[in-house]
Amino acid sequence: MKLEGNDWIYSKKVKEHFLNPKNFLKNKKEIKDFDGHGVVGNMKCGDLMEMWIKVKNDKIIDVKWSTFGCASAIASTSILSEMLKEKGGTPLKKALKITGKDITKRLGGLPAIKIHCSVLGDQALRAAIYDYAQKNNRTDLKVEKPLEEEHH
Amino acid sequence: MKLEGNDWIYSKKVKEHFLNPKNFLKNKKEIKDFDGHGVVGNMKCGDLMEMWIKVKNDKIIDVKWSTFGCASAIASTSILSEMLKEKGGTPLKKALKITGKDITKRLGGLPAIKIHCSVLGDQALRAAIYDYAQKNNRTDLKVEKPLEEEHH
Amino acid sequence: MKKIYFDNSATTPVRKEILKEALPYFSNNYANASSFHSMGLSAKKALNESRKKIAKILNCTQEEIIFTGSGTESINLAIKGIAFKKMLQGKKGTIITQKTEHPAVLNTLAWLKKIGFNTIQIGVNNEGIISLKELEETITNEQKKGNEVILVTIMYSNNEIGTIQPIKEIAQLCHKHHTILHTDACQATEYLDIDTKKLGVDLMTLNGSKVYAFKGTGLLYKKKGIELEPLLHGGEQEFKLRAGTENVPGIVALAKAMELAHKEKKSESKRITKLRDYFIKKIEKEIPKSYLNGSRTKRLPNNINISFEGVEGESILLRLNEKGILVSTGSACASYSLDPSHVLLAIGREHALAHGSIRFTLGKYTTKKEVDYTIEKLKKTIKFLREISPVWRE
Amino acid sequence: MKKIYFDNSATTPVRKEILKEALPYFSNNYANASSFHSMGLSAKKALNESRKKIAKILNCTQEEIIFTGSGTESINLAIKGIAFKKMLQGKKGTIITQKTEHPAVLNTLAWLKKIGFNTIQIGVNNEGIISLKELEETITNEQKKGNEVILVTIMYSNNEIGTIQPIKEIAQLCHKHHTILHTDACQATEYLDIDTKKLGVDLMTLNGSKVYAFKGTGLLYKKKGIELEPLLHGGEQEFKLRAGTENVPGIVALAKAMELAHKEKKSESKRITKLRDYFIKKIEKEIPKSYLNGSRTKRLPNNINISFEGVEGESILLRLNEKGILVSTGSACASYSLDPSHVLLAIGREHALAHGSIRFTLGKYTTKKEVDYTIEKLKKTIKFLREISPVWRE
Ligand SMILES: Cc1ncc(COP(=O)(O)O)c(C=O)c1O
Ligand SMILES: Cc1ncc(COP(=O)(O)O)c(C=O)c1O
Repeated sequence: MKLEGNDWIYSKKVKEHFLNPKNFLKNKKEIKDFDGHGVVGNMKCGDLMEMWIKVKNDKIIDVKWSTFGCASAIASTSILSEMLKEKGGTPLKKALKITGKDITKRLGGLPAIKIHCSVLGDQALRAAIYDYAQKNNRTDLKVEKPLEEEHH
Repeated sequence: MKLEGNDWIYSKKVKEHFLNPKNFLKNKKEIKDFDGHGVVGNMKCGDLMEMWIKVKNDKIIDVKWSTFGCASAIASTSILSEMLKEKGGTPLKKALKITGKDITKRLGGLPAIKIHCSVLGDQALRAAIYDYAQKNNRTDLKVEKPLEEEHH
Repeated sequence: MKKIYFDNSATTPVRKEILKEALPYFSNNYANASSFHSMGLSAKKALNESRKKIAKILNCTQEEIIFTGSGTESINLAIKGIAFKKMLQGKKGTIITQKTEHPAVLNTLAWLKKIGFNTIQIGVNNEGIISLKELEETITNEQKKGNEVILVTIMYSNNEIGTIQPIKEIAQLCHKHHTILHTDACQATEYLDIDTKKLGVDLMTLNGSKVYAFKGTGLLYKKKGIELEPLLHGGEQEFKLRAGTENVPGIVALAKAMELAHKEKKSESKRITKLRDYFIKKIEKEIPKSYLNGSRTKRLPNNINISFEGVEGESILLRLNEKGILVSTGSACASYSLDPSHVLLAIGREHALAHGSIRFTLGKYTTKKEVDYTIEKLKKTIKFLREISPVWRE
Repeated sequence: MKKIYFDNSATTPVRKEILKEALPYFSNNYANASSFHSMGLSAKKALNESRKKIAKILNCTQEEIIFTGSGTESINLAIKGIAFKKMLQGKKGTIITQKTEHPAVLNTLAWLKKIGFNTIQIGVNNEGIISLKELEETITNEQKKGNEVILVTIMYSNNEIGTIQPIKEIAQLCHKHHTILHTDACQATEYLDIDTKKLGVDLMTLNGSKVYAFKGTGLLYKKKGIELEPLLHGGEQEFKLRAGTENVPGIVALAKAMELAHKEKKSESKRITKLRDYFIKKIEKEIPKSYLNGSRTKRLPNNINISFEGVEGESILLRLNEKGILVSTGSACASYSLDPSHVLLAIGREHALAHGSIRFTLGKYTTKKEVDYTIEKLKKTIKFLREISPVWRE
């Protein structure tokens, strides 16, 4: 009964972020400090994500999130928030280019059946940027309106 | 791995007679001393029995046999020969009444699937008595002619 | 880290006494039970004695027991055995079941539907129990339409939520309407009465992997007079109903397991029920918005299935796993599929709660200390996950 | 008394190294391989690693291996899997086999015949080998009649007489005529090349009980692209082709067994072949009118099947048994049925000799000393039984 390496279905990175998620919203009162807000997923599918972004000089400088979902959903939102905040923040245009694939890669991969979960992170981000763009009349950002009921 | 009792498919009695059969024909020359001869079974079915009887004063006083067949076939012929010879021999009329059941009983029973074998013994005996009756014009014995090809 | 195993309904460890009983048949007394030499006969004897022991427990004859390779196989044999028999007579017919059955039943029926049988699933109430009235109406409706009801298959107790069906009454009802009842008793063997005469069932499936015996073993009880087509054709083993070299060690282990279960049933059921009720009470007290799934009374002694509002099952499972606590969930995320438990949906749980369910199945080796430790860790886990959840509003 | 086991083709003892490898999965690492917690994942890992090992040996991908519960089940899955697939498309068709197959093949085909498939058995020569020409004619004849040949199933090597069929050539022939080949390789695993690419087979059955692994285990190799209906419906295990809780210890044991067999194949085959040829030569020299059944060259290294004129097999078997020598026979008397071996009849043996056959199947633990002792006892046994036989005339 040799258990080589870890006996997790997920990568070490996923495990790390799932067990110690970063940047999640601890206090509902913090919301008012943020400039954009997105929600994707639904309870029927078992995944729901909310994301808040703070923008300064066209750069995302802070991120908070809440997630209902499995370990990979939680870890992928957590690592996305870290990605966005590193090196002093992420320009909005660059943030819009982040894909599910990028997140998955940063996580060190995901089991095939779980790939769909990581896709929610970039969608929540896009929804938050859309919200920011709407509020600030930033049609130049060319971000699409998120779908109401997001099935995956 | 407790093996209670013996690990044979057959009774102790069958085992005994099979391993140490009694009264089989050792020497073909002996045949001439006998008064009746019967053969039943066939090679297709895997059982063939030959029996010789010596008759004196309407009594079978000696028996010899040869058998090709499984353990129960050998044991049943052997025990039948013993049955016939005990107490100084068996009157012909009494011998004709011996059934497969009697033999099986004396053997301490047989596995269900094997019962058919023991039936050959009494048939071989009947064939030998028929032969004796034919040779000695003993129609009073009322023994039927054995079937040519005995399938069972 | 020592593991706390709360997944006994998924499978049980092999009990030492059971392994010990079977071990000589691996490498010492290993012959084929169909061989005629002494070692073969000794294997046959072990087989026959196992069958005799089990027959006594099931209160049936030895010829009514068919050893198979799993619960799934027994179920497939029972259902397809009846269906193929009809098919060979040039008939088909209706098979009735209910919504919370194990996939082995549901998918077997789905397949029979593809080849032309009529299949009906009746629903359950919010405890997971079928309505006898609905079952009766379903049977008689079919019969009125001229459709022969060739089989009713209703599980004895559910593997996810532990709900116990009124099998005795169901059997009586089936017989009243001249139809046959198969019951899947895989989860019942350890704790419930499996006397086939008392239950009145015609076919009953059991397996070894849930009763501290071996994986890959099972049996089908088949009442005398019920006729089945074999599923595995070949040699003449198992009264010509199930071909293949007999798995003597597996069968010896199954017999020993059933014997032990039988002997300890009363005391173990009592002990485990008490522990279960303590566990449920504690959770409900310590963790707000936790909802027990299934019935409070018609429930397997060892089953706790509970949904936590605002959190997802796989997350709970994996965080408990980090604390050495092994559980199962009805969440889609932990099923290698994408749908939440069909059982939880059948009892009317909304998707959110179905996704947030955890099953603790207690066993022989469960202690109160383990339960206490688990409650403590569970409390913290739920609290944390609710903190990061967008749907939890205190 | 120490037993001399010459019944390795009926089943083998579990080898110590193999039991050791599997033992931790009984009571320590015992979880259900579909469970999501760490113990479940570790079971899954053991499963996957076993599959990987076997895939390497069979020279195939992991997805091409379906674990089952026996050789019989694999055979039923292969044949009925193909047949039911056709049936669901509203078609039937012809399945071709040959006369010396194991009952698992013959009785599966007999059953499919009952439900409307066309089945054909071609004959064999007196060595037990089929004629490629006859097979080709049979296929093309069917095709000319407009009957689709949906499957050819020919065993790799025979369990009674050890005859090896030219599987590679048979596979080529089947593919030339666009039909599929299944081969029953249960007896071949230990000694012959089972590289699926080299053989070119589409489906191949193996089992554990003949290779020093566990009874109740087996696998089916299924080439990518070949489509089967499952036989056991239920959970989603084994790529949705074979439902039921995975028998992890059994699978681990099977993988270890195949690994050992693979490693030792060359040396063991050589050793056993030598012993076999010595055994045969000795018998033929010491016992007059003894006739080897099967082929002298196209023969499994471990198989000796020989008929003794004038004596019946069960009698030989039981008298050898008394000397601690365990063998098998093609005699009707030792088969729980009443017909002599269909294999011996198929190679043209008359009934008398078919009834008088004894099979010695050598194995891993067979020694020359055992062979010598056996020959001595065999000689005496035959002599004695011939003395009491009415058909023996010296
Ligand atoms: C209720 C029920 N039925 C059937 C089965 C199938 O049994 P097995 O996995 O032995 O095939 C199980 C367990 O998996 C079960 O819990
Ligand atoms: C050639 C052959 N095929 C199939 C089988 C059936 O295998 P099992 O007994 O594992 O079902 C056997 C052994 O019994 C065999 O020798």
